[in-house]
Amino acid sequence: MNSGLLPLAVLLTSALAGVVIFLLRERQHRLRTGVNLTAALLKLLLVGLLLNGVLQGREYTLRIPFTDGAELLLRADPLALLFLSLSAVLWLITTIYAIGYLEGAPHRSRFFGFFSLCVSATAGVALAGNLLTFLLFFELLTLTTWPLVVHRGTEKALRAGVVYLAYTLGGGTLLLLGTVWLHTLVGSTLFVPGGVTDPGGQISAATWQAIAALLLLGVGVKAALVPLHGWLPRAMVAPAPVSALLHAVAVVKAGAFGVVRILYDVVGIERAVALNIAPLLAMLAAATIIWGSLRALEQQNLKRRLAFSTVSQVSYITLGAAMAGPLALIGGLVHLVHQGLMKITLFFCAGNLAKTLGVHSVGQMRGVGRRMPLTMLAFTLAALGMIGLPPMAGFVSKWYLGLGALEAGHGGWIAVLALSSVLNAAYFLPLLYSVWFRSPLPQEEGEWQPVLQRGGHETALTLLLPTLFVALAALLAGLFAATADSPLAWAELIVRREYFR
Amino acid sequence: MSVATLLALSLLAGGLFFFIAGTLGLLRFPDQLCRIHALTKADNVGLGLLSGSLALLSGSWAVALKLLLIWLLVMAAGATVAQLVAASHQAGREGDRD
Amino acid sequence: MSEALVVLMVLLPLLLAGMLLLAPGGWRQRMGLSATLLSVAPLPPLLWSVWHSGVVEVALGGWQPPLGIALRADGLALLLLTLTALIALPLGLHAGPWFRAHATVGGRGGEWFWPLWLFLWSSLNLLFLAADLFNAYVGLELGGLAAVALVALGGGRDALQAALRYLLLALFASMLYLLGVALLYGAGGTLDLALLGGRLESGVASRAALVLITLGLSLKGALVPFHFWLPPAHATAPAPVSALLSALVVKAPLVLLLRIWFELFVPLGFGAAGEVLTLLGVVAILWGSLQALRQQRIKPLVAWSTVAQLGYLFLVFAIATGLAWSATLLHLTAHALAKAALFLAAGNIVLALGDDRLSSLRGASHGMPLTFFTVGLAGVSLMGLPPSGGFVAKWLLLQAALEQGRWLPVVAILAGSLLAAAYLFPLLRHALTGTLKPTGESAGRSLPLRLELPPLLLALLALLLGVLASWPLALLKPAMPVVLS
Amino acid sequence: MSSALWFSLVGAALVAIALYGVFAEHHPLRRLIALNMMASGVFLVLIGLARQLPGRVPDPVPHAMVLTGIVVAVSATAFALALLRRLSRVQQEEG
Amino acid sequence: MISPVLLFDLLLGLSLLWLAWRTLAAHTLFEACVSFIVFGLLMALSWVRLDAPDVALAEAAVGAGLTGVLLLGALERAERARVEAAPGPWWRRGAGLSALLLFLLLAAALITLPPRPPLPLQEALPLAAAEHPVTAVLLDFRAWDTLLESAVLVLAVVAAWSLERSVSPPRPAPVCSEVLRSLVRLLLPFSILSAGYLLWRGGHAPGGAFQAGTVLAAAGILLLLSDLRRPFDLRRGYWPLALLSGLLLFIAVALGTLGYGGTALDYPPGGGAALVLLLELGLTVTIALAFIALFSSGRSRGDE
Repeated sequence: MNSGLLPLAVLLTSALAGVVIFLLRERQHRLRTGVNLTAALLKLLLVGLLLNGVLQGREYTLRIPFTDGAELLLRADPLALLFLSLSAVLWLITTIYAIGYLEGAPHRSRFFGFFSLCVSATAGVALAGNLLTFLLFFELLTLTTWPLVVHRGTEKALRAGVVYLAYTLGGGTLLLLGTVWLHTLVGSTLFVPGGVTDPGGQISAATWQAIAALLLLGVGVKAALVPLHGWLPRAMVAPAPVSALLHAVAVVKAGAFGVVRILYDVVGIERAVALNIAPLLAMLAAATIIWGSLRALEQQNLKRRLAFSTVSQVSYITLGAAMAGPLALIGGLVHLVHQGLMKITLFFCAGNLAKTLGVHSVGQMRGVGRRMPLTMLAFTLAALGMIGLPPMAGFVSKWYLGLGALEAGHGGWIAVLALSSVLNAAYFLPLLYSVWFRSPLPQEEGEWQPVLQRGGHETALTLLLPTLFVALAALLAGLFAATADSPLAWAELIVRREYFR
Repeated sequence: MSVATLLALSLLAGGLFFFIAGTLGLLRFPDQLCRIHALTKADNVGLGLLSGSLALLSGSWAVALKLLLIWLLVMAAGATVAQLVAASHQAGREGDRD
Repeated sequence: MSEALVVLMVLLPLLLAGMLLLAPGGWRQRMGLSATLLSVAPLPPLLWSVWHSGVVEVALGGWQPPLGIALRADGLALLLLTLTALIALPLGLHAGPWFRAHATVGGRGGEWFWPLWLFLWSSLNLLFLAADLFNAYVGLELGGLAAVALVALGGGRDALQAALRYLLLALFASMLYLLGVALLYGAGGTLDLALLGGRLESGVASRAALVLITLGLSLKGALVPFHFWLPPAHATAPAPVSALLSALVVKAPLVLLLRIWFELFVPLGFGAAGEVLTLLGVVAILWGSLQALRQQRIKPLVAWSTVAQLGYLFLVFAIATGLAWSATLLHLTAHALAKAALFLAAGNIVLALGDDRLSSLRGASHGMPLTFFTVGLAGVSLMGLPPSGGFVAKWLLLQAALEQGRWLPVVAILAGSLLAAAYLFPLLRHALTGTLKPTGESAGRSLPLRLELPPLLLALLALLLGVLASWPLALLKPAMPVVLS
Repeated sequence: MSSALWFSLVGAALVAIALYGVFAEHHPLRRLIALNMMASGVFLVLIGLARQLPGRVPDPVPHAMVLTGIVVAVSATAFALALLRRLSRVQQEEG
Repeated sequence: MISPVLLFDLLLGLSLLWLAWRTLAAHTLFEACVSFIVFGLLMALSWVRLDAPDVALAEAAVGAGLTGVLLLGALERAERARVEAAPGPWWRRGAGLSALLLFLLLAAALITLPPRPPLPLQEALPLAAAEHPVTAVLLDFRAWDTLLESAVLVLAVVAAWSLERSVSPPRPAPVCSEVLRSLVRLLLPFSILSAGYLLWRGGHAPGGAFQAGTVLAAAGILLLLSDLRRPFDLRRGYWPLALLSGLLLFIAVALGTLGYGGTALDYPPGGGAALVLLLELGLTVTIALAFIALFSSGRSRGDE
């Protein structure tokens, strides 16, 4: 039975940490940081244990009775581990970053409380063994991230919060309807690698399409597919660690992860292709990729540009999954990790710029490389990765996606991938050029803050080190992709073991 | 038809006559005081005759005594109420509340 | 032994109410709480014995029905008795300080709250346990009078006006119900619910009884066309009273209707009439939520939310499956806990701010963080979001509706929870914006912990229900009407 | 057409008239009187049912129900009147 | 040829309906109250016709008498209460239509009522604690109902008391003429005697706690009206205990029998009649005091 307790322990570490932090008073900084970091490290350790346990093929399942007809199921399968390890690692780093970023800000107990609860919800989403558990934690994710979005309490933040709730609760309702409908027809919503078994065959094609549509749209809100992505740019009003969390670690990734789960473990990829659900989804993903990149081009605010870039980047994962080929799926899954690493670096850099120099818009970034070389180095690395240039991680996932497109024989997807890389270049390269090769604007126009010197470093260490660490991780993930314990290897293991034997 | 029932029936008829007279008085008399007057007087006598005839018909002393008791009570209550209504009417007329 | 416990559940509150009345006014407030604690005493052993040895039947006066009156403590009754006790304890903790705080504001209700509340509690317990229809009538009257008196404790002009209208309609509804019972007695020769089942055949008399009893109990249960008395009554009543009314009092007639409907009318073949009730339930969900959206003040908003949430409880009549039945009762329990928490929290807010307009909520959460956290938790359960009890109930209700392919209730349930998010949002959004009012000090005076903890406890119970949903469902399973299982 | 059935029908008619009275009137006192009449109507129906029993002695259970009903009706009426009195005094004070 | 008795019933029924309509359509509130009292008396008459003497007694005393007194007592205040707008014509037509529908439904149900199985009364009555069937049902078979009904009565009093904000003694009666005082002096002993008689008689013939209690209440109210004794406030001193005596006694008996025999209100063999009389006594006191309290509540400070 102890094998069942490990997933629960992973879940509870951050949940209990959240509750404890809620009870701490505002001025107990050291205690709060201590609780935060120990919880993050403990969680990392537990995830490590899970990782090599699953590697050796051990089963980790935990059943909790929900109602007599249905039960909650936590199961650590390789796909879950991919997302779980990403969120555990990035949670630790983002916590360190947030501690530095929110120095002296009000309501930090509340912030870190919801922050930890949000990560435990993400862990729940990853470890969910059936659609009901997935839905439960998916909705919990909404509840725990909404307070973070409106954390500042300004009128703008509240309006963003309203939009965020409207979208996510709407999505949640669609997901609920799809789940209940499936549960009523089949009696259980267990994730089964070839798709839910439908013994009696009572589910007609049309019903399957309706259920798949409901589930995918429900999850699509968080995966920021085109018509449903409206909340993401507006949620930029939240402080930088929250944007990092929302875009790189938790919410958007949960959406993409959900798409993969539903396509492969609920509908089943053969049925999805047969009922042309997958092709439709692929088209929607392609449209999102192009649309996201185009909108990113015209954004002047740095964080909004990164937000739209996330909209398009996440759809790579959806596209990879929807192309229904082993290579494409590997590309999609590994992009889940790589995009996480690269995007979080970009947000950390944006946060540093905003925090230390008060730089928000793209125009103000001229020549900032001289002022903050290390941050800008990380920024450059991540940007190149986003475009997909070797040796960054981005290249690896785009490479596999390209192979997948070839394998599936769709000329169109390759064109989309190429076009999007060009567009990425279009909105990142000018930025890099102006950062390194343009001289900074004269003092009064550029409104740079007076130089915030912290013992000779360009910005606070707690802001700088996390940025460098994730940039390095993105580089290493690209360089050592071929080795045994890289994200790519894990993605291949998932695909070979679970979906395409 | 023994003598007793004959007597009872005649008493009954008398009682009925007085009740009708009282009701006619209630409807015909113009003034409130006259109407109270008619009601209490005629109905009391009517009730007396009625209870007498019923006592005869029932043939048992216990019932007869109870009927007598009822008659006395109604008379007492009727008189008091008539006096109260007249008093409030009188007070009313002086205060022109009507 | 357990027969004695069943009778004690009804008699103990009555006895304690009587004793409280003999105590002088000042003493009542102190003894009130201990009386509430004492009244809960017979529940745990009774729950234990019903959980293990099934239904407990009590033939009062030693006479078996059809002559005597019977009390039946089955799973359904025990769930509701436990729910009443679970709400009574925190409410008792909150009412004391709340009325004392109001005593300074001019109200003198605290002295009379406790006896009236114990009378109400006794009538609720009776209604849940009653197996005799006329006995239920007396219970409805006892409960109705006590509820109206509690509403009138508000003291203001609109509280009294709402109380009077509530009383007149409650009396009218009881008369309709009694007329229905009279017809059933005329046709079946007994007043006992179980015996009536076998003796009735579907004629005009039992059909008329169906119409009358359903009309009467729907009016007392505030189903949509008859809901207009509820918002003014629940909004103007003192906070602990509104919590009681919305959570328990307005539900007791519905539980009685459920029992009569599924033990008597459906076996007679009148199940088809359930479509009307379900349709009205759907209208109730939508109409109640839309009205709640339009409210500018806190308590009317929460009162209209009750009208909407009651709509969920009427969906079962057309679906008529065991799953829908247990889902409805689970929803009843979850809503009771969450709504009681929300009304107590609303009472705290109004007490601290001095006025209950939504616009004056800005920055109010600074003085009372726990109260607004309770509003958040209660909101989660009312919206039916996980991990609350509301979510489990919504899940089961959707499943029951989908099993029969009834799309109208499905859409109503989903729309209802989205609308709930919409009308609860104005309350929630201030829960987290700690920004102070422009004048710098926090909007209202901060509240003592004694006032803030009980609502939080209730909200946590609502969430706990979500996790432990399998217990109440197991308790309900043996009590499911024969026609449904 | 036994007299018991006739009185039951009269009771039914009373209930109908009272229902009209409760909803068509607007003064609470009139509605209260209508409610009391409705109660009498219901009790008439109840006792009418009692008499239809074939046996000589009428069925006592409806009698007991009506007795209880009368006392309950009068207590409710008394409280309603007290409430009305209180309401009109408060209306007068608040002007 | 219609037998005279049936003709009388027909006339009585029609006059009941006509009077009900007149009461509702009365021009002034006073007229409505008075015609309601007359309606109550006619109802009492119809109970006699329906072979229900107990109910006739109760109706005359409680239904017509007491309710009428309460209505007239509240008349002054009620006329001044500001009332919401009168319901519109459509609302009245709807009410009329639904009234008609209800009547048709009821009439159909009553006419087609199937004969019902009789209650097993013959075997149970000899075992009951009282010979008179109605009292047996009220205080033995369905004693639980009566217990709760006394709770309703006490609750009504408590509710009426909870309405008054300030606690001041009831104010002396407005009109106190000597004639009334003399009548009250005459009636008082007589009514106490007849109340006792009614109470005792309840065991084996129509009568019992309700009727006795109401007669006592009437005596009490007359006492209040005639101002023979300075007005007593039922909220003070031992009065609340007396008021609650019926209810508390009933609960005590219920708990006692529960302890003794295991089922509540199951009278021990032989002791039944005594217990019933005890309960009836308690009930009479509670009913009398409750009605007096209900009459005098709200008339405390300068009501008029």
